[in-house]
Amino acid sequence: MNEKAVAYVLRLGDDALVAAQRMAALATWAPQLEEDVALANIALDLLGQARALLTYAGELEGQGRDEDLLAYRRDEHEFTSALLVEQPDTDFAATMVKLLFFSAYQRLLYEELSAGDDETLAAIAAKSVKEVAYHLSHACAWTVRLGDGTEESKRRMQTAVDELWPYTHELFASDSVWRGYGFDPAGLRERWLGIVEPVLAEATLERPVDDWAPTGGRDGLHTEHFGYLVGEMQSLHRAHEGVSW
Amino acid sequence: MNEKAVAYVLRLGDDALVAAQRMAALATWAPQLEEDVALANIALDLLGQARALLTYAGELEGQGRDEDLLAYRRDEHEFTSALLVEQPDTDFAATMVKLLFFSAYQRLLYEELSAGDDETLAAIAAKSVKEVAYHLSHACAWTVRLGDGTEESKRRMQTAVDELWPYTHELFASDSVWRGYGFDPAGLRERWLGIVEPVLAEATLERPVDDWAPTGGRDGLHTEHFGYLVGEMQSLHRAHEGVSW
Amino acid sequence: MTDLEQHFEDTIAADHRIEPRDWVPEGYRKTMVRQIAQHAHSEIIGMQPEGAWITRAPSLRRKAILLAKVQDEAGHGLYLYSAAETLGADRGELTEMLISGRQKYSSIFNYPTLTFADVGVIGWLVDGAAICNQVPLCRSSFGPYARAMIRICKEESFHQRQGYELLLTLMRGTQAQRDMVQDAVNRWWWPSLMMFGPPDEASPNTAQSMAWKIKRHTNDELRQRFVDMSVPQAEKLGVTFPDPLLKWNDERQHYDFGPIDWDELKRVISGNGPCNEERIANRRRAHEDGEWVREAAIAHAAKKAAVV
Amino acid sequence: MTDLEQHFEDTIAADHRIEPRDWVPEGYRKTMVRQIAQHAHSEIIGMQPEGAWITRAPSLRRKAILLAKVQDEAGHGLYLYSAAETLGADRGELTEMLISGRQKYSSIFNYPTLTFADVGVIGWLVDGAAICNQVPLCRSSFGPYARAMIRICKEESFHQRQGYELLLTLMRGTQAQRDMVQDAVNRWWWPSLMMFGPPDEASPNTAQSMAWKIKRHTNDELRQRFVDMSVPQAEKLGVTFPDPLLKWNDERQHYDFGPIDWDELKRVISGNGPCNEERIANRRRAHEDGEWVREAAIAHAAKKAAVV
Repeated sequence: MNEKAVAYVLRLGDDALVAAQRMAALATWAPQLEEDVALANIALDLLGQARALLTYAGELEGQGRDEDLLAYRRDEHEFTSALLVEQPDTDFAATMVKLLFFSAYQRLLYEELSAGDDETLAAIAAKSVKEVAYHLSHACAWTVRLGDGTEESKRRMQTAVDELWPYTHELFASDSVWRGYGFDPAGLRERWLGIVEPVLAEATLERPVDDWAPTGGRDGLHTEHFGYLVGEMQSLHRAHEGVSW
Repeated sequence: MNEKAVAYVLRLGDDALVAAQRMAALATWAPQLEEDVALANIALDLLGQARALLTYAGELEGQGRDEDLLAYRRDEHEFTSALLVEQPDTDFAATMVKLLFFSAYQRLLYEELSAGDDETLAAIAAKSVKEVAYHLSHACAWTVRLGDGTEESKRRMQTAVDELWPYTHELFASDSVWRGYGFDPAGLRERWLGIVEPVLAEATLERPVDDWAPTGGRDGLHTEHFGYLVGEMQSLHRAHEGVSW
Repeated sequence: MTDLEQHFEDTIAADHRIEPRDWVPEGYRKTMVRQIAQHAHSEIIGMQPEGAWITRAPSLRRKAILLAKVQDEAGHGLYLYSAAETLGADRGELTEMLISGRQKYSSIFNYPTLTFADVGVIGWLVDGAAICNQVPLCRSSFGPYARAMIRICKEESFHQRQGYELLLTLMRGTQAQRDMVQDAVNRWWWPSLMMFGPPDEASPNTAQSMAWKIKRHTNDELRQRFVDMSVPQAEKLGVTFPDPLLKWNDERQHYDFGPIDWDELKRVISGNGPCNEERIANRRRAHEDGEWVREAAIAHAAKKAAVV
Repeated sequence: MTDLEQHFEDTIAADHRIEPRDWVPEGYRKTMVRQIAQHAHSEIIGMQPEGAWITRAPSLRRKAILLAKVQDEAGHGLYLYSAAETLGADRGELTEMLISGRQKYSSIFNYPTLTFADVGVIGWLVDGAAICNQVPLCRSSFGPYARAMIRICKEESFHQRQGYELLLTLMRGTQAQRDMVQDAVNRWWWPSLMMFGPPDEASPNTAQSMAWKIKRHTNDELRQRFVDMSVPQAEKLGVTFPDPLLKWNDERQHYDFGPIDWDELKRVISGNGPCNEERIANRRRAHEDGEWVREAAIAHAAKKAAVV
């Protein structure tokens, strides 16, 4: 078993899973029906990525864990998703800013991985990069629309940008797992800024200063929100031991 | 095993448990510090009642289930609490109206049970009746204060009364379990109205007409809120099989 | 009869479709708008009972299936509101009618989804009943509605098969899972039968609707078809329906079934179902929470238009 | 020096207590109010990290213990605000200072409680550190504060024993439970050491506070006492502290320990701890949600007074 490969792929899978779980929870809550369809679509894409990645991580691990054992039978501290994706959707602004930051990251990382040596991972990444390109363009459009909309929408967007910005640093924090397999996202920060900064500028939003940079997610140390997310996600599965659904 | 006794005591225990779980979730959210202390106190009383009652139900059952197995290892449809106690605390008005309705019911029922033939149950009831008398007087005081306070508080209280009133009918709906053991609360409705109606009147609140009367809780058919409540309550316990805490 | 009226009558008589550009009698327009709007509302409200299980779905595959289904329902709502708009209705006004309780939606969605088996039973019975109702509507005299129904029915059939497949899986599982299915069937059977509406003798508008070819079968005909279709499916699944009077009538070549509690239907329709208030309140809250977003989108579009 | 000043100085010198009716220098009053208010705020904010586990406590006994503890903290907040009020402070204003971020609370509560073991470790280490800090405050020169501290210390000791007992139970449990404890200890050890405040050389107010006898020991003295007390407890428990430099110094008759990351403390105090925003936002929301209740209570009381 290539432990570093497992850890690497799990991070990608957990990111997608947690982002999907958050987005899926918004079903029926979008500000308009078209957006209900769009958000569900994005959640489905992310869920599909999570399933492919977790399945592959389980295969690499070779301990017989499939996507469901990995999603439903790990404890909170075993999930290595970034803190960004578990942040709550306090309003539609938070949802869109999170999607902007995360999909820009995913797009760059998947692009690199689609050209990588690991063929399975490359195939998953190649399929996913198209999906996240759509997520990104959707998030960009809303960011501009809401940043440069009304006074209230601008205020909400700026608040979301300010609150979520600190969590973006972790996406690019290198460590032995990132360096040990695939492509190290540490090198993507500049290109990521190259995507995000112009969107914020067009949206007449201020790009926050780089200051506080909380980490921990990659080592299983999450925020207090995460326990509730995992608890809810796993509640029914855990209530019935070893059955099929 | 006296099945009817088990079912009877479980209902009482589940009522107290679910009410305690709801009330305990409000810790740190009360409108003033004194009320944080009071609500925690009430939640502790209810939790104590639940523990005594569930322990006793487990003993009557004789299958080795203790308070924790009954609280943490049953599925939603096995809980026989009334629908009233699982209703969400949408605001402080809902909390107080729920407490008014429920504690008046508990007070009357515990009073009867404290004079009953089952000595264990009588002892639990005798201890509890003093506690719920305090809960009731607390709820009465707030009901009057908020019903006859500001326009907004009156509106909120009347909304809570209107929304929760239908669920009070179930408390007095007789069936074979209630008739089969202890004291049948069906006979308490008039006395319950004798407590509640004057409080509503003093609070300048309208007593709703008797119309819709949802039931189901006593047979394990709950509202959609209940799954979340049970899922959250059991999440940590279920994540670790057969360990001590 | 004017030329316009004559053209309308001829179109109906020839089984051709009425299109948005065609003149229609005011009664036809009103009936059609109401029917389509109620159908759209039902799709939107119908997202809630199942949507509540998305975050808790017990496998990732089931989560994906459920999410896709709820997404389809949003899509159905969209087509249907669009179809209503071709008759001059305004989507904002229809939404207002929904969240103020002035327009109804299918009262089946006022029942709670208590376990994950409910998701399967809704697919099987509720979508099944919807399909019985809707297949004839693919031949509705109003073109946009008929075309929307063709697409919707195709997707609903898919949902129904998925629901039934979930139930088959659960019935092959543990006793707890089988109990869950039977319990869900017990709760959803009678409400499903009520989905076809009041009995024919208490359904005064049916005649006009059938004359206009916006309805092709009576409520009781459709209900009987649904019962006849469902009983063998239940047998295959290994569940029973909670009706002691349900049995094959060799003479009628149909299943007989017990009397429906029409008082319950009335009670639920008039607002006293288990979840009426919640469903509407959730919808209202989502609408209100989204207000600043919709306003900002309009403001932004106006700015862009001004620049150009 | 005026008579009033002389009386104040004499009271302090004689180790007697200052009471609310006594004249005090403005500096003493201000320092005391700030100290008591920050302590009260810490109790209130401190309800949150543990309070979050009440609904998920894994046994009913632990649920009751935790709920009682959180209740005690609300009670402590109450006494302390009352003590501050005897110095002319207004509780409403103090609350305003807290939720606007102008007054601080113990920065330990800006760390998250990630597992149920955190509940035990908070009891053991955080309450333990609080007790080290607070026992000398039972002899504070300000009477109402000293008396509040006596009661609070008694309850805190009880909480500490309960926390330690929870950890003993977990350490006797499964490997997963033991890992949970060690992980929690790893996360809480350094923040607990920071609870004693900056090192003495960077603590300019200590001298005045000690002269006024509202502080009895320096930060570093108390920190050392806490370390010396905790190491044997950790050994008994079977956990280690995440400090490779921690070891007994026979000469000093104390444990040596590694350097503290004072930058982290500054960062967390200045607002960039993991949970600062959330803690304040939750408090603010609770306060705002309760506004209509407090207003109504006042309005009702006014009506009653008018009638009499």
